[in-house]
Parts: sequence; C-alpha cells; structure tokens
Amino acid sequence: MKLGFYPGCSMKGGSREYKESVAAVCKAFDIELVEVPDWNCCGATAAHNLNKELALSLPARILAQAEKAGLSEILIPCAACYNRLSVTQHELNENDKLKERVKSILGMDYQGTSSIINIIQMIDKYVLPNLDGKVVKSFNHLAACYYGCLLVRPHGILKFDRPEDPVTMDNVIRKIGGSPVEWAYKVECCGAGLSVSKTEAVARLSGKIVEDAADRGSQVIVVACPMCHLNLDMRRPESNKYLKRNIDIPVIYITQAIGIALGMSGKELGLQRHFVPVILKEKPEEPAPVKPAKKVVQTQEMEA
Amino acid sequence: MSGTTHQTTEDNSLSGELLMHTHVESMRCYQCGKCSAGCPMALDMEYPPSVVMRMLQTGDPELEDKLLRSYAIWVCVTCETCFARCPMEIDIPKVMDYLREKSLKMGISSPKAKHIIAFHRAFLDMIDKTGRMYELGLTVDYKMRSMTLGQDVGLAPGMMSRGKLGLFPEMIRDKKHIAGIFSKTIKRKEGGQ
Amino acid sequence: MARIGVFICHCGENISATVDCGKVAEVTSRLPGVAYSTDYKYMCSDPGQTKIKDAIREFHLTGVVVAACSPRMHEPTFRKACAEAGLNPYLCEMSNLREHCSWVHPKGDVTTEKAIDLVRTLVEKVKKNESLMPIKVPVTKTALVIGGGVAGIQAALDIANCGHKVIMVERDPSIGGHMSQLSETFPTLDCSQCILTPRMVEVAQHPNITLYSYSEVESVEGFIGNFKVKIRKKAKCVDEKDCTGCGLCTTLCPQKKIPSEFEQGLGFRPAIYVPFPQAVPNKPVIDKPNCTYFQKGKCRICEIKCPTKAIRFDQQDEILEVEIGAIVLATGFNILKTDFFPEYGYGKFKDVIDGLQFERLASASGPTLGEIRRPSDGKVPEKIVFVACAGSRDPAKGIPYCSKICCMYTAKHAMLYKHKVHEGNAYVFYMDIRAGGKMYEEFVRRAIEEDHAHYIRGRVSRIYEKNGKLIVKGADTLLNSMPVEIEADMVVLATAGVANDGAEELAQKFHVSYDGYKFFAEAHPKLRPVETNTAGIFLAGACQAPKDIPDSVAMASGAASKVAALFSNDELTREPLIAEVNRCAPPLFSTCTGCFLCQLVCPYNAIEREQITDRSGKLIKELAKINPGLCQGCGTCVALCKSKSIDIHGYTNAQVHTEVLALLNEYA
Amino acid sequence: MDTENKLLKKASLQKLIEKLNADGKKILAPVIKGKRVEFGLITSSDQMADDYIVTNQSVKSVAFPKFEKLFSYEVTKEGITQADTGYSTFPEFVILGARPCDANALGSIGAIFNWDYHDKLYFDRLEKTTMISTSCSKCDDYCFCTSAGGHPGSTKGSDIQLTRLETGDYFAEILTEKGKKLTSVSPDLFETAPSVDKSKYLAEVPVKFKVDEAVAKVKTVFENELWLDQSLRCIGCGACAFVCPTCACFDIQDETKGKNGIRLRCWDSCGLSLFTLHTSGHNPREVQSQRWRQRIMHKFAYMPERQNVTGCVGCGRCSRACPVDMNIMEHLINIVEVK
Amino acid sequence: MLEIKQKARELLESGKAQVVIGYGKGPNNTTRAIFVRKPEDADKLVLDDTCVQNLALYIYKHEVRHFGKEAVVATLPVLRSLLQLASENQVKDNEIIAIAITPDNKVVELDSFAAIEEHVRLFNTGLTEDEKDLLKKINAMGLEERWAFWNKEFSKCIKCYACRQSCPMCYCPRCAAEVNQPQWIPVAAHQHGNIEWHIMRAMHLAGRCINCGDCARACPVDIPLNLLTYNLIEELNNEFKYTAGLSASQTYVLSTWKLEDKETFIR
Repeated sequence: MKLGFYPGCSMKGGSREYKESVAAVCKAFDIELVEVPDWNCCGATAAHNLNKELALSLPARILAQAEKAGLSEILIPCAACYNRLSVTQHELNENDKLKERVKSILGMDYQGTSSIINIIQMIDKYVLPNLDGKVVKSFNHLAACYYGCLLVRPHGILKFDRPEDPVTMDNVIRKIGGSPVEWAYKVECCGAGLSVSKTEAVARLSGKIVEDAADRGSQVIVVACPMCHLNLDMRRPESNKYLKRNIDIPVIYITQAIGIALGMSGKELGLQRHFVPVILKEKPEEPAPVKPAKKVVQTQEMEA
Repeated sequence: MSGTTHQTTEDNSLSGELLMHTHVESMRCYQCGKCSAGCPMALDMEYPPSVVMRMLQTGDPELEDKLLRSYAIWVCVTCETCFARCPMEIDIPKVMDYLREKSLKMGISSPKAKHIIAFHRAFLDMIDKTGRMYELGLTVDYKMRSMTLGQDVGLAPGMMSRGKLGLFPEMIRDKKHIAGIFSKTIKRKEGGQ
Repeated sequence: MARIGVFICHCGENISATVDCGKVAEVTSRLPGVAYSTDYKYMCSDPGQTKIKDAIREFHLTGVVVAACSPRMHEPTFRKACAEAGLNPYLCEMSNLREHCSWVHPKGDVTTEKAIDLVRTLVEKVKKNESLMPIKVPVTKTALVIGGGVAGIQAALDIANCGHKVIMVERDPSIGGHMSQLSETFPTLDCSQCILTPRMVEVAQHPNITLYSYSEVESVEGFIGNFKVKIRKKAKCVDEKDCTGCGLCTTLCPQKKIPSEFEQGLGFRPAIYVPFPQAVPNKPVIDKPNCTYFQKGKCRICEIKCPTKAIRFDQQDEILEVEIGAIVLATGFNILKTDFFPEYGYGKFKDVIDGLQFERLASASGPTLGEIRRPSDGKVPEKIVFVACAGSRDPAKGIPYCSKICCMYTAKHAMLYKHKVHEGNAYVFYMDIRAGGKMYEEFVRRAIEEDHAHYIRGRVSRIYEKNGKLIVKGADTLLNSMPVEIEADMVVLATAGVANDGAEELAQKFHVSYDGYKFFAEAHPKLRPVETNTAGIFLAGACQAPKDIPDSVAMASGAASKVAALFSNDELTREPLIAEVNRCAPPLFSTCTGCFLCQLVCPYNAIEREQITDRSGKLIKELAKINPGLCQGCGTCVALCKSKSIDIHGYTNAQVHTEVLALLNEYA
Repeated sequence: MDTENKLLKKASLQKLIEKLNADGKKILAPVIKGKRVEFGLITSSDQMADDYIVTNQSVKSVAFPKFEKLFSYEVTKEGITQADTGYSTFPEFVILGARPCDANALGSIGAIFNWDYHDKLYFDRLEKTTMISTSCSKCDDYCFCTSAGGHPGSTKGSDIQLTRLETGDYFAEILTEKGKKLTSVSPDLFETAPSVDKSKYLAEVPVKFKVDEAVAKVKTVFENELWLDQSLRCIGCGACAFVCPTCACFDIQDETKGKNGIRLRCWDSCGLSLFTLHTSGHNPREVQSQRWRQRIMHKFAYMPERQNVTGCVGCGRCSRACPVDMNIMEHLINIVEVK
Repeated sequence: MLEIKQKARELLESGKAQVVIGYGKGPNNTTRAIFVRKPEDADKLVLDDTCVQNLALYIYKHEVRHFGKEAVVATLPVLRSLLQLASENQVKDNEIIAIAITPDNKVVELDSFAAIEEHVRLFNTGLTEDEKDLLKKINAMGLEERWAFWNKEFSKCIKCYACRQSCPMCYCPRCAAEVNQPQWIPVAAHQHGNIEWHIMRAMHLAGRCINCGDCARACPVDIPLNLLTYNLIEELNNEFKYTAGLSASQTYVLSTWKLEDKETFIR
C-alpha cells in the first residue's frame, strides 16, 4: 500500500536514524512512503511564537502540496510536525475567513481534506495487524514509553489516545514482547524548542523525565518525536549534571524498537547515531508474580 | 495598579483584543491556578499562566505593558498542558502566541528573552532562505545572533561523527514560494526584517 | 339575550384619579347586552358587594363584569358575592383597571377610553361565559416515599405522624442512604449513625409506614390523589417472616471477598449479607450474581445451617400494585465515577480516594474501625492532601455547578484526620470556600486555626505515584501562583455530587422534569421548591441538587407538609378552568382526529387516549381525553390542536376570539 | 324578434370594443393567464385569447360571483337595522367570446334562481349583461354539448353570436333586442351579411349519449352500486362545482366588524362534506358516493323535474378541472348503459 | 409494470389484501387512481411517469377502508405519507401493505413501518435542486414584492378546497377553516379569507408536509401552493435537522424540545 509521507526537517539531519528506522519498518510491512513533493519546514515553535499567519501558512503549503499530489493520508512521524499540521488543518477548517486568507498567501488551492496520522497511529493501523510471525527477537526490555506533549495535546484537535494517560505506544511495546513500565512522566514536557536557547531548562525538564524512567527500573526509553529524542539523548550530559547522577538509559524511537524485534541490525536502524549508547539490558527474571487482588469495581450504591 | 484597572473587554484592552483576534475569553478564567500548577516552565516565569490571565482580566494598561515586556511569555514552550487541564477550557497557549507576536511587533520584548527570540528568528530566516531547517547553519546563525559562541560547541563533532549534521543545507525547489509566504506574513507585519 | 351587569370601582382614588369612572359606566351601559351599569367608590366593600347582589336579583343579570383591581386579590370576593345572589361564580369576571390602566397612565380622555375598551372587551367575553362547577377529585390518603435516605426517612415519618399511611420503597437492602455511611457530621461533629439509626428504627416500627426494602418502582399511572404504582420487590431469597436476623448465615457464607457497597469498596462482605450492622430491616439478602449456589449450582451452606430455615433460593421478584395519593421522590445523589480524573489517577492509585471512602475510613464502624489508614498498605498517612472542587465547577468535565457540600465536608475531613493523627499534616487545595450556613464559616476557620489544616488556594494539576508517595502538583495562587509540590501519603478528592444512577429513567417514569445534569426540577425555584410540575409529586433531598443533611431534612419536612395538606381533605377541589376535548354526535364523536400531538406537549401528562368502540367492542375511533385531575389549564394543547378540538373552560376559543374582536372594536 | 344576420369585419370588432368602452360598458372576454384562459376585462381585441376550447372557469360569476354581499346590518341596543345592497351600482357588462354552452348555462342557473324565489340580485346583474357568444370551431375529448342538449352553434342564451369565417371576419347573428340595442352604438360596423352556411364553421362534437335517455335512466339507478365505483377516487373537493357553469349552490355567511356586519352569499358545493352536515352532527350524506350521486341526480333528475332544464351543458370543465380525473361524460355513459 | 400487476394479483389471490390502490388509465389516456378488488383486474394497474397523485389519502377514506385490508402502489411520497400518518396515529403498523419500487426498479412488498422506513432511506428526501432554486427565487423577492406576489396568487382562489382534499396530511374530519364558533377564518373567497386560509393551511403543515406537491397540482386555478411549504421544509431541516415522513415513530418537531435546539431562528 501507499502512504503519504512528510518527514520534516529533523529527519534529514539530527534524527536521520528515525527516518531510517521508519523506512525500514515500513518496508518490512510493504508500506510505500510517498514523500510530499517539494515539502518545506512546518515552521515549528518558532513560527507560531512569532507570527500566526506564518505559522499557519507553512504547514498549509505542505498540506496543499500533498493534496495536489493526491495524497489522502499522510504519515507524519515527527510529533511536532504532526501537531503543527493537525492544528493548522483544524484552525483553517473551522474558520473560512482564515482559510481564504491563507489560500491567498499561498497562492494555491487548499481544501483541508487529507487525513493526518502520527507514527503510533500508523503502527496501530498498518503494522500491528500484520505483526503475526514477524517478531523474531522479543523486545524483552522494561521500557518507559514517552509520548511527550505534542502527540496528545491539544486533545480536542488531535483526538489521539487518552491525553493524561496514553497507552497506544505501551501496547505496541507489549505486542513486540516488551514490558512497558508504569511511570509518571509519559506526557510531561521535555523543554522542546528551548533546547538551544534555554538549555538549563531543558536539562531540568528532560532530567526529571529520565530520572523517573530510571527510578522505575526502565531499561530503555521509547519515544516518537525527534525533539524529545534530542532532549533526552543528546542533552543527557546536561541533564545528568542537573540531576547529579549518571543515568545511561538509552533512548530509542518506537520504530527502532519494532526494528529490533523484527531482527534488523543496529546499523539498519541507525542505533549507532545515538549519543547515549544503545545497550539494551534484558529484563530480569521476575519472581513468580503475586496474583493481584481481583480488581475492585467500586459501586456507589444509593437509596432506591 | 493604576486607577484604570478592571476594564471590560469592550474597551480597547488587551483582553478585548485577544477576544477579537483569537476568540479566547480571558474573562472566563476564575483563577483556580491549575495551569500554573501544571506548567513545566512556571518556575522560570515571573508571571505564571494564571497570573498572566489575571493581568489580562484587569485591563490595566500598566499591567498589560508589563505582560508584553515579560520574560514569561517567551519561556512558555507551548506544551499545551495548561490548556489540556483548564477547567474553563481557555486556550492559554494561543494567548501566549498572541502576546509574543504583539510584544515583538511593538518592539518591547524582554531583553532576557533575546536568546530565545534570536533562535526563533534564526530558525525562520533559515526556512525563508532554504525552505527547510538546516541544523548547522541554524546553529551558526543563532550563535552569531546570540553571541553564545562557546555554548554547545562540543556537540558539533559528536553530531558530525554520527552523521547527524549535514554540511550543506537542503533546499527546496520552489524557494520563491516560501519567500513569498514570508513576505506576505511575517515581513509584512514587521515592516521587513 | 345576554343581560350583563357592569360595576366600575373607583378603588378610592386609585382608579378614579385618572379614569372618569362615571363616563366608563355611562358608555358601557349603552353596549348591546348590558342591562345595568354603575360606578362606586369601593366595590369590594360590603355596600359595594350588596350593589352587585341587588343588581343581579333586580335585573336578572346573566353575567357580571367588575372593573376594579387585580383579580389576584378580589376575584374570589366578587365571585362569592355573585354566588350568594344566585349567579354562577364563573359568570363573573374582573377587568383590571387599576394595574392595567389607571396606575400606568396619566389622567385624561385617552385613559378613560382605554378603560372603556377594557370593560367592553370583558363584557363581550362574559356574554360567552358558561356556568362552571369546581372539580372534585377523590384523594387516596396513602403516600409513597421513594428512597430511604435521610430525606425519605424524614418525609415518611412526618407524613406518618400526621396519621397518614406511608409506603417507603428503597432500592438497597437497608434504608439509611449516604448519611448512614458518614462518620461525623458538620458543623457539630456529632456521629451520623447515632442520630440516624433511631430514625431508621422508627420508620421500621411506625404503624403507619410500610417499608419495602430491596424494591423498586416499576411503573406509575394516574394522577394526583389517585396514582396507581407498581412496585417490584426484588427476591431477597430470605423469608422475611422466618428470618430472625441472627446473622449466622452471613458468617458461614464461603464468599467473603465481595467489595462492600456500604464500605465504598474499602471492605468486604459475603454473598448473603446485611449491608451494615445497624441496617433496617436487619435481615440479610442474597446477592445472586455473587452467590456460589446461584452461579455454580451448589453450596447451599446458608440454607443448611439456617436455624429457622428461612432461606428461599426459589424466591421470585414480586410485583405489588398500590394505590397512592401523593409521591415524595427522595432518591438522593451519587458521586463521580473513578474514570473521571485521569490527571489525578482516581481509580488508578489506591490511595487516591473520594470523600465517601474517607468517611468510611474515619467511621468507627468502618473497615479500619475509625483509624485513618491508607487503602494500599494500611499505613497511617503522615501527609494527606484534600482536593476540593474535584469535578465541581469544572465546565470542561461537564459539571459547571458547585456541589455545595464539599467545602464543609473537606474541612470536616481535615479536622477528623488531625484529631486522629495529631502529628500528621493535612493540606487542602481549594478554589473558594463556600461556608454559608449557621456555624459553617466558624467550622472552617476552626479547621484552619485550631487544627492547622494547610489551606492552599489553587487547583491541583496532577497527581502521580512515586516510591509509595503521591506527588501532588499544585500552585498557590495567593503567592503569584508559585508551584507547590506535596509528597502525600493519601489524597482525598472531594468529588462532585451528581445525579443518582437511573435518575433520568426515574424522572421519565414519574413524568417529572429534570435539568441538564439530570437532577429533578422543582416547579418554581423560589416559590415552589418542593413541588414538581406533576401535581401530587414532591421532591426531597439531594435528588433535586446536592445538599447537606439539614437542607435535605428541611426539604423533606416541606414535602411532607405538602402531602399532609393534600391529605387534609377527602376530596381535592380544583378550579374548573381546564381543557376539554369536544364531543359531538356519531359518526364523528369528536372533531379530534386522534393525532395525539397534544399528548406530546402536555407538561402535566394530563392527556390520555380514549377508545370509542361500537357495541361489539370494535374500535371506531381513538380520541384524546383530558384528565381533569391532572390538567392545570395551561392551554398548550389548545394552541397545538390543528382541528381546534380542544377548549379551555373559562378561556374558550369563542371567548378569546370575541375578546380580540372587541378590543379591535370589531365585536359581534 | 327575428334574427338579423350581419357581417362584422375583423377590424370592426376592435372598433366595436372601443365604442362599447366609450359607452361605459365593461367588456369581459377570454384572456390568456399563464397556462389558463379566463374571462378578464379587455379594452382591445388583441387582448382576447384566440385559440381556446372553453375558458377554465365558467362565465357564471358575472351574475353569480364567488362571493356576494346580500345586505349589510348594524347591531344596536334597540335591535338590528338592515341596510340595502348597492343593486343599482352594478356595472354594465358585455361578455364577448363566451361559448354557446356557457350562454346556455346562465339560463339553467336562472331557472334555479327563479324557481320558488326570484333572485333579484342574479337577474339584475344578468339584466345589465349582454352576451356575445362565439360559436365553437373546435372541441376536445371533454366536450359533450351535443349529448347535453346543446350544440357548437347553439344561440340559446346569447344576445349576439359571432361565427368566425375563414377571412377572419365574423358572421354575426343579432338574436335579441338587447343584442340589437348593443349594435346601435355603431350600427355601421355591422354590415350586411352574405349568405353563410354557419354549420360549415362549427366543430363536430360527437353524441355520446342521448340526454333524454340519461334523464330517464338516472331516476332508476338511485340504489345502484355504480355511484360507489365512480366516486371511489373522488376526494370531495369543490373544483367541479366551482368551475361548472350551471352549479348554483351557495352558502350564507355573516361577517361582522364592530357593530356592523354584512351578509354574504358564497359558492358552495354538494361535493363538500360540510354541505349537508346538521347541527346535531348527523350528516345525511355521510360518504362521498352519496354526494357524488347527489351531484349527478341534481343535474339530470331533479332539475329536469323541477325546472324543466338539465343542470349540465356538456362543457366538460368539471372533468378538466378534476384533480383525480373524475370524468362526467364517462360516468354518464356508464349510467346510460346500466341494464 | 408487469411485476406490479403480478404482486397485486398475488396479494388479492392470497387474501393478504382485499383492495389494491393503484394507478390505472382513464379515457383520453389520463392517469387516475384505481381500486383493484379482483385478481383479474390487476392487469389494469399501470405505473409510469404520469402516476404522480399521492394515493396515501385513500387509505383512510371510509369507503376504501370498508373493503378490508388495503395494499397501495407506493411511490416515495406515498411511503413518506404513510410514515408521517403513522407518526400521527392515523394508520397502524402492519395495517397497510405498500407495493414499492426500489431504486433499481425491483418491486418489493413492505408490510411494516420498519420496512418502509428502511426503504425510504434509499431515496433522497430533501428538496430537489429545482425546488431549491424556486425557493431561492421567491426568497430573493423583497418583502413587499413577495407579499404582492402571494396576494395576486391568492386572489385567484375560489375556495374549492382541492388543495386540502388532495393532501394526505389534511385528514381532520372538521378542518379548522370550518370551525364557525368562533369563525377564525372567513369562509368567503375574498382576499382576506383566501390569505388566512392558505397561510393557516401552510402553518398546519409545518413539519408535516412531505412535499408530494399534490396541493399545487390539484389547484384548478394554478396557485403554486407547494412553494409555501418549501420554505417550511427547508427551515425545519436547517434548524432542527428534521424531515417529515422519514419515521413512524418520530415525534412532531414543533411540539418537542431538545437541549441542543438552537433558538437562533427567533428573530
């Protein structure tokens, strides 16, 4: 099958291993990725911080280009790009005046009919149903699935998973043999766009995320966003410094996790490109699990 | 607080302007503080989100001015946590976007935020020129603007060795189109950067 | 030919100051059909009334128009006077010259003209008035109280003490409601069970009260004074007469780990159980879905061991039909379900509990025997966080209203905790403190000042668990919204009070209206707070809106007094100003087409279907029929009837039509 | 009087119209109104419809309008005073281009309005009306005048009849004194006529049944099932009666305003269910088949009996107007064919 | 067409129906309603483009009901009429058999409201583009122009009540126009009486008209009466997403109230 594809800038640079692993996984499942022709940057945080119309026009151009190429469903693996494009589509669909204005800025027609999906939705929809028999190496690790902000918020627009306690990625990990850990920082912010301009804040925020993952015994942090990856991986020295601890949990993309389970090589998946070396420890043998008490269904009985 | 506090939104207050341009009703805020409680950057802000909303509610020009000059609006990372949990469903990130744009337009942005703004500008300039973000160029440009030459130098070789840093920017074919978009939006409003 | 008498009142100077009353009398005397017309200073006075009576007799009047003040006050006066003179009272109408004319216009010819118009309009109407007789509806003097919480108990006892029969229906195995779950009550901190239990026992022992516990209302028909109610008595599988309530069965039942509803899931009960020791009736029921015998076909331990052989596995639900004169709905409220707060981990973290659970922890009869111990590991919490407005005042979660009771019980909880765990720390996150009520504000201040509960003004953003602690992230909005992070051992959410399960179905069953939150709607928010739109059905307690014990009890007594007033007569006298579907000769029988669009709009459910059959019983036609016991004369059906087959007595189509024409000076 | 035959040149017709208008007479003639042809006031001959069988509505409203004030009254304390109608204010009408069947029909209505009571209103109006009919040069499937005692060139009820010749000129038969009087406004317009075989210009309307047979038969089939069969699809509206040139039923209504009121006569139809509804709620003609029977019986049994005329002239309007294709001719043939 | 005849014969032969209301041919090649009671007469049934009359009004006609169980050759307006009549308690479920045609020209027998509802869902039940255009045209007129237009149209009315009598929804045994105590609507066919009559009738059809167009077709003086109901149909569709005659159980839109009802139409 064919799927529209918007890689976004960072996939060409800082997170090329994400692209490599997305490509590898898609290939394994016969998904042909058709890049949006002559795509541009979505404008990221910078654009909407500085100028609203620009922040809408840049993503709108991408969508218009996709429409022109007849791409009805577009995979956007970068959570930030996914968010910007989704929000743009929503805002323009809600406001005809704005839509007209943006169309005139673009000098292009724009309908807003393409459906946009993020990487986890794509995996959920096209990979999981065909997973049977493909897993050659169980992903036997305690994994902290980190969703970040932009996959789940604003929920009213993205309508993806449960905004406070998402589970889709955990489910993917479980399906490939992994054990997702219960932890508290699934949707906390990593500091995102302030990585360069306010590194100390990012060190703090990312540090707390990494720390919680470590404290819960995670052996790997799984992400679905280049920005998150950057902050949790490349900024590890800074965050370790902030934490005054040396945490060496590797951070990998969800597609890399799937690739590993499919038996792909580290090189194929670009694991060597990470700052924190990807050394995956096996999940320890657990003592026979204590049978959890039967789930109590609380019923609030009332009079009559 | 001056004597002109607590105006209504019909006045030429900032909150009225917000209502008109973003449809966000700052008057809905009842100051529960859930936004500030959940804000990851609240510690760095001199006015956490709920205080920002309160300042808007007063309609006091002095407070509005303080707000537009604040560092808080720049340090907001638009993580949307506040909006996600706001019991009154107020789109605070949208408010922040608006305040930033206005602050910039009026040229009264917090000097403390100059690095952040410099980064954003460098970022946008890069897109303006190439259509896409190009990390090496962006870093160099940003460092020139922010005069933070020393910071993060250590990263470059690491990135380079991991194949994460291209030496040359990737350009899109229709650069004119992008330039056109810039000239019709951000440059139009700022009278050309 | 009509012979109308017109009586213009000066109302002292209230009317005559701006209206030329003599001229009004003079002009109207010339109207066709007017037999007598006069004016007088005080028509409502004895001499004034005598004038009317004399004129009726002397001029053989067929109708009377009194042009005076608002009919609200004196219509009964003049109608009574007419009746005394032998004229049907409904042939007398009042024109409101005072409020509608003299008080609102300056003196002048135009004002007098308007007065003439008003009188002429009514003269034309009265020509078409008909003699009416008040409607008498018999009253069955038995009340039905639905719900055995404190409101239902109060209402039942009050009615029963007036000497009337009461049937109480309770869904659960025991009466007592939420109040029986509470530890202590604000603002006095007296023991809830201690004050409630005697009342529960009183209900059980009252000769006028019949209690059907473990029962539900199946259907309701009829109208005020004459309801027919079907009650489903769910099978308890225990013979109430044979059972002595010894409790042996409950100790022998092999099923021991069923979460107790009464303990809010914090404790357990067997499958044959009495919900709590003070239950009324204090006889067990078998919870079929959890009973080994019912699920697996064997066990029967209770049956074998029962000393009085009271177990009846084959018992079936029983349907009772009762005749009822008035109904009190006291079905109470509920609290939010656990899936409501993902950001607080409500339902996910064991130590994030709700207020009712805390009540059970604090209750001496509760699962911890009154010691505050957290559910996860039984540890006594050293730090406890109370979150007020958990769900309330939260439009994003669909509950914009204030639940009213939480501020008070949260203060109480903080206090109880501090009384039991002296070295502990209690934090209360609040938005506003709403402590309106006698001794309420003082109570909250006591929690803060004497018991040192830390009140923080701000809403909690998130709670997560880490290393056995609950990390509560909030902000102090009184300190520039400074972030506050508390590592608590337990969190108590003051979850919003919401309408009870099944409230909507129940409301529809009883034809009472309800609001957007499914709380039952009162007939008038200020003046008829315990009545519903359906005559004869009253509200008590938190089924109408969240309320505390004193409010519930007061409302229950209010509803009871309404019932007692209704029962004070053998018959209900109703104004005959009600709607009626016309009748005519066969083959039509009525011009009603039987479309029943009227049935849909009647707010009082007064429209029934009547079948016209021939002698052999074959259906000829189905017609709308208005139940005079239910009709309130609102006229909605009249407006909707396309074939104009419905009329309201006193305001018939013909009367309204002629009034309009008369006002346009086009009277016939 | 004896008929005078004249020639009215095509151009003269226009002049005649002008003269009559100038003389204060109102001229009613068939005019095209959308898809229909109706009588309307004209001031010039080119306003007249040229190609039509009959007008959709009949000409009867000139003397029997759809509603008419009978008198006015005033209610006072003392009683009711009645004011007279404005009889004398009726304008003088000239009907130009009615078909022979229409002209004939006014006589049928007249027979009713002059039966047990002489209806002054009707006859006063008729008195002020001059009827110039035009003979029929064509007919359609609905026409059956020849079965109803008429024919396309019948002069009964006309004061003047025009027959169009191939030249476009008219052969004018001056039939009555009233007709003669009308020609006197401009006698020169009516030229001496050549000898004309009028029948050559007339449509051929086939005879479907004999009117006498129908009249005789109708009396015998009162209890027959055919009424039900015929009227099953009848929806009980008044369209047939209201377009019928001979239907004369009316309803009396009072309309009041203040103390004053007027009494009106309005068209009514025996096909409407309310027509015979009693105050008691009982309706002697309870179902539509009874009403349909009444309609036919009245026209073909009661009127011949009482007024010595049939109540149908065979114009076919009712069948054309009927929303559910009730065809009176077809139904009459059925009746005649009853064994 | 053959199938219709066959179906009708089947129904009559099996005794499932005692009368089939359908279309037949009259003299002059006209189309009319016929009432087939004998299987051999089923051959008289036709169904073509001229079969436009809404036969639903015959199902409750006393004389027709008298024959016994009715079947009706049901075009879309007939089916929608049946559903609307059902929602107004005028026909009962399983009382009538509808012989209907599917969009792919198959004859189907629908003997329950549920089946009719399902069948109706196969068709477009909104106003057609032509009808919408007409509505636009009339709404584009200014108030005064529109008033003049209707005044002119109504002046033609002769109060024959063909509009009412042809309408399946006008089933009242005593029409509001016939109420004479008091006389709300003047009987005479003068302007005032005509306007009141037609506006009253249109209002009584608000939310009930299923747009068969028979009122306009029946009018002997060609008043475009269905133009009056177009507007009502559109308004109710726009304001309440309500279309009459789609379900036997739908409650009358103008006498019910929902929380989500907007009140913007009150101007």
